[in-house]
Amino acid sequence: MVPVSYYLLLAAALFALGVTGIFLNRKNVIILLMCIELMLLAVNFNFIAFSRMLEDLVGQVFVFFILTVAAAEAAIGLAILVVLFRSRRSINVDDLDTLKG
Amino acid sequence: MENVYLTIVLAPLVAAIVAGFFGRQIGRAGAHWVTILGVAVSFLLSLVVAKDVFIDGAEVFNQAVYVWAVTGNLSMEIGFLIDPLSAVMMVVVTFVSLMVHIYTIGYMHDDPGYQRFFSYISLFTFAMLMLVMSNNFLQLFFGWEAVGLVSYLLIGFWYRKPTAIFANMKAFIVNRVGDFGFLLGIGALLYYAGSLDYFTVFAQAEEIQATSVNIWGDAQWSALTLACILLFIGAMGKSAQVPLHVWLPDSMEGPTPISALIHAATMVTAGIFMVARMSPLFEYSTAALSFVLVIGATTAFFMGLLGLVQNDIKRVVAYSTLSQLGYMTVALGVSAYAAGMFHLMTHAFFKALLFLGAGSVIIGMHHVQDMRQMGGLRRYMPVTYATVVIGTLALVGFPGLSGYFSKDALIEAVHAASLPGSTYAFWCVLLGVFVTALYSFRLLFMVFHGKERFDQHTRSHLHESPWVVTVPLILLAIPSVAIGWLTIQPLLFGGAFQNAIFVLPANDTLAVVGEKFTSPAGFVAHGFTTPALYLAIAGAVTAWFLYLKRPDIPARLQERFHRVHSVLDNKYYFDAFNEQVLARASRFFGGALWRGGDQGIIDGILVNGSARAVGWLSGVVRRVQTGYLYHYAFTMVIGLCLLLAWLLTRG
Amino acid sequence: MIGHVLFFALAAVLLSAAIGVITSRNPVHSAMFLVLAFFISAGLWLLLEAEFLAIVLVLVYVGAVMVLFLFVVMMLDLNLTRLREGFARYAPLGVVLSLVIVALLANVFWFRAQDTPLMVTPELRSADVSNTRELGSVLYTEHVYAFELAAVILLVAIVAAITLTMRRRPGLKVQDVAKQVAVRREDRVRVVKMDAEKE
Amino acid sequence: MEALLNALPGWALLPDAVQTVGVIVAQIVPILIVLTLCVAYLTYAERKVIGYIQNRIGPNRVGFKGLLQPFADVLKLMLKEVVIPTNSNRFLFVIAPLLAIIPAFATWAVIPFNDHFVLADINAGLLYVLALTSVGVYGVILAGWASNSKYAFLGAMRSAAQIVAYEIAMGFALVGVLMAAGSLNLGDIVRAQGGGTLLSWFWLPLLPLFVVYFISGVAETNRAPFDVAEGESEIVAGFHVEYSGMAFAVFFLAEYANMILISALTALFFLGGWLSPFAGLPVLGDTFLAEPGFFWFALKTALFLFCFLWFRATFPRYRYDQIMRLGWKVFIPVTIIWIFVLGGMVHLEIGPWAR
Repeated sequence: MVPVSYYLLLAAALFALGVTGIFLNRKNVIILLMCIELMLLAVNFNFIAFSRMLEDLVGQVFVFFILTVAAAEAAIGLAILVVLFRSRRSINVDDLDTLKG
Repeated sequence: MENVYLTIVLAPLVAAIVAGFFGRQIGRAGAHWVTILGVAVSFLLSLVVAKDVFIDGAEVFNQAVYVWAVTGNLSMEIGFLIDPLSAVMMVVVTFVSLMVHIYTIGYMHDDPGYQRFFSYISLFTFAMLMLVMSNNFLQLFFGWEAVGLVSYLLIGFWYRKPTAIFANMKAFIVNRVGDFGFLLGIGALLYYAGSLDYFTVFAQAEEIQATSVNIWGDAQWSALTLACILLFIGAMGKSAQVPLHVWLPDSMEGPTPISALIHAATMVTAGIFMVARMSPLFEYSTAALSFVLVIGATTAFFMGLLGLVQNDIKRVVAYSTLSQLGYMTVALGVSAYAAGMFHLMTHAFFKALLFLGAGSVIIGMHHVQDMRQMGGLRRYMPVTYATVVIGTLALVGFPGLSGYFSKDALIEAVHAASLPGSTYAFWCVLLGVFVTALYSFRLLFMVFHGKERFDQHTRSHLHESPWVVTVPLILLAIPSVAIGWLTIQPLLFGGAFQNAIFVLPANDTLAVVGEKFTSPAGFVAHGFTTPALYLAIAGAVTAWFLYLKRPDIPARLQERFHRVHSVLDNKYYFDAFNEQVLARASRFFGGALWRGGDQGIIDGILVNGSARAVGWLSGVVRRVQTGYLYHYAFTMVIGLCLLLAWLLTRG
Repeated sequence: MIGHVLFFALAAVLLSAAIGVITSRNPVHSAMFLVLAFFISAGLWLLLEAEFLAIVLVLVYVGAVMVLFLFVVMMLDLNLTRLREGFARYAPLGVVLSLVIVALLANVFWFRAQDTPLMVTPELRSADVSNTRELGSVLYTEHVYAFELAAVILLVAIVAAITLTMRRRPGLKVQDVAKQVAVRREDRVRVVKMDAEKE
Repeated sequence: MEALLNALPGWALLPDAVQTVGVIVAQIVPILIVLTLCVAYLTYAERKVIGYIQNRIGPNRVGFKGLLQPFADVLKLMLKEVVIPTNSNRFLFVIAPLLAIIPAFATWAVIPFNDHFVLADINAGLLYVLALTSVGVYGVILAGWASNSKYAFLGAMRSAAQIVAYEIAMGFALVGVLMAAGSLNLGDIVRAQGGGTLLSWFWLPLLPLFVVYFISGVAETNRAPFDVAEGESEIVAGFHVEYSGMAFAVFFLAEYANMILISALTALFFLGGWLSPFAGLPVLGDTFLAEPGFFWFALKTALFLFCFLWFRATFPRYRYDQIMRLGWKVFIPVTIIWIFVLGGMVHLEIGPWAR
């Protein structure tokens, strides 16, 4: 077994990779979503590690809810993506600047 | 009895709603039947109530029937106070209203707004009944404003006529001035007494009198005097006392039945009724009574003078009304509330009679109102002529007719008074008798006697009015003759008003009059010993001389005294003053506020300025919003980093 | 010892997989790397004795969410070259930010944490403690409303996703089972009696 | 097994960690071998059974009654060339079959063969089973996509959608089992069914779930009559149309391993696993037949395997939209309703688990 800190550092690195991924793949919405999943995974690592350290199950309960909500988020995000692709024939973020109003 | 009272009030309201909202469905006949039925029910039940109060001597009914809202200690209620005072008013109001309803069938026969008119006058009856039957200031104010509203609607009944619109605006605005005072008065009483209920406030009259307020400077005012004067300002507006009288002559733009009902018999007397109702308050404030007295006397005499130079038949009657309202106010000023109420009642009958008679003449003349185009009408309209003669005699105070009793008792009471200003008032009312007789007979002679000054075409159409017009005239003539004889003793000296009107023994001028009173006949006999009767006769003779014997004299008098005439013709320049000074000042003030305040500050700086500021700011901020998702994401991540850095390096 | 070896091996694979996710040319590869990352994470969570969540992670993410991702990636006709344009343009910024994050967190979790419970290795639990049972007993008692709420969120997500992507194409032959069952012989077959022809 | 290892010379000298791994490997290997043999002979059985159902003999040339036929097939497939299509994604193309077979084999880790023999006796066994079956879909998707072929891709999509759809129904059915047993451990689930006659097994109180589970299992393995993913008349052979030789053999292996797995799981969940059907019966209650054991488990698994073959021989293929309709609109509602019924029964303590 390893100390909790190891897990926390691993999670930090994972989170940082997710952030970098957002910068790298800024045009591809699908990979952006995947990077968000990576960051959420890192967050979950922290919750579980602290839950283990403090012997408090609430952290794991929280992870459970994060998983639930993230699954819902992914489903809706992908649905939006599909609708978007149907109307624009593209998921390139550069083509999606109507938010500018 | 509560249900009876409710029925009295609600029957006209229901009729008004039916006639107003379903007028198209029920048709013209339906509209007048339903409203007449409603008012007739009210009238009959009012008679029942009057019998109950006066003959059976029922207890005073003072009870809330519905609590509208309660805030803190303040309870806002609908309630009825039925005592002799309100009973008299109820009978008068419903009777005159009923007569006017019937009369209207003939007068408004061809008018397209027939149903609307009936709806309005029924609504007016409801409002007036609410006013007189109220047992608290809130409901009083409601009735007060409601009759004002209906008055406004009816003056402008012919809304295509610019003068009518002008007149109703004028009436509305002048009344608002009075109502402002009235509202302040109610507010003051609420502030000092903590209640809106009449009797609760009355019970504290002496305490309020003892409270003093500082309005400006070092002058200390009694709170009660202040409240009473404010209330009386309301009465001045509603009862057209100088200087708030200017709307009443113009209100003659409305249909004649309205002039009779609202602007002669009932609504304008609301102020008189209100002051009588507030007698327990006014009694404690000599200053307020003096104020009332002087205002009333001024109105009584000077407004009568104006009647002398008017040529419009309705305006003559209107100025006569003003003058008579002044008489009533004078009576209030000398604490002869009962005399004021008595004169109110008799005046309601004979003035309604005169107005309806004038209306009958106008119908006959095909809506010509200028007396200079009339003359000798008695041959064509005998019934109208007879009833107008009765009305005129009653008005000038011919012994034995109703007006005689009320006016004479009133003058006697003024004579007995010792308030500041009572001497002035006495001379005003005394000379007013002469003036009254002069203009009344002038009207009579110019319209019904002398040469026929109308053209051939008019003559061919000239005939007596239909029965719906003449019957109310006859029915009004009866009380004009007899009501004074019948009721003077109980009302003035028999103490019928005993529990409704409160008079301090020191102020009780009527008691002085009553010492000499034995019977109505005796009162008539007594009249021959007073100057009033002879002044009236002198007025009548002068009128005969000037307008029948030597019709050329008035014109020459007018030339000789053209200054005086122009002062009178311009109604003492009240209107000119109002328009040139008050209205212009208001317009200037409003214009200044509009340009400087509204356009400059609010629109220019606050509204457009803030919009410009937002526009400029958003122009700057818009550059941030690129629409590219990743820019937002980047911003979020960078923000997260900064937040994290701050959080972790802080401690 | 074994714990350390396992942890570092898994962590190395996890970070490699994460790098794979963010740098792959093909989104399908990214998705597969992400699947791998999830698997490894599940393993690491097992090391943390969070069995339930580890298995649920595989079940939900690998079994459902990533399949969804793969579906979408595969079915959309993507222009990959355009999506890759300017790949490295913001990379320096991203790397710097990541390094800042890592540095900040390392400062807290490592250099400042030397004598805190963070550096203590947790004790192993006894084998008969069921993580699933414990979690359940907390989830259905203390957090039952949040649990219900999560269920509602999922339901809403289902409805939303279906409404968004559903389209009715015209001319689609849809089977109506109720109608098929309700059909009667008379609707389909007409028995005609004909007399035999005589010569 | 451990005793066998201990007999090896020098075993005790190895480090503890290596010993532990060694014990585990020593248990995995026989299971895998037996399983592979089973798969091989399942193909033989399939051909024989269908042959007999279709009134013919089936394989009978290689060996006694054709018993060596599977080995001949394996040999043939191993010697065939593995063709990798151009423009295919080479790496994914190769690992796809592995992704298909790994879950099929890995699931066996938690399957108890009898009361005491199970490779990994973990508490969350049921969840583990669910997780691994849900991973099986990757092989199919990746194979279809990596082949760079329209038919393969279409087949993969069909198959994946079907697997995902039926997985939900299976999951719900397993929730019912979990509620009835009160445990996620597969051994405990079987033990929860014991103690009575065969009427106390879960097949009776969970009858709808039993039916749904098994049919979903058939659909999950893409077997007839749910085999539209490889419907020859429409999309040739589905997702593995581009695979040949050993790569194809692995897919084949995975499919049959999955069949065996589903049969075994159905036997565990609903037919009492290793429990004897004669236990508690008055007549045979005291003979060896009433004893629980691996024998019964194998027999029940074989029963369900026979059903697989039987279905294939007798049912026509479903149309695709009907398959989806059955999964989403029939099975899932049925399971949800039965879970509610079950909740009521558990709450009111009706049924065999009430004790």
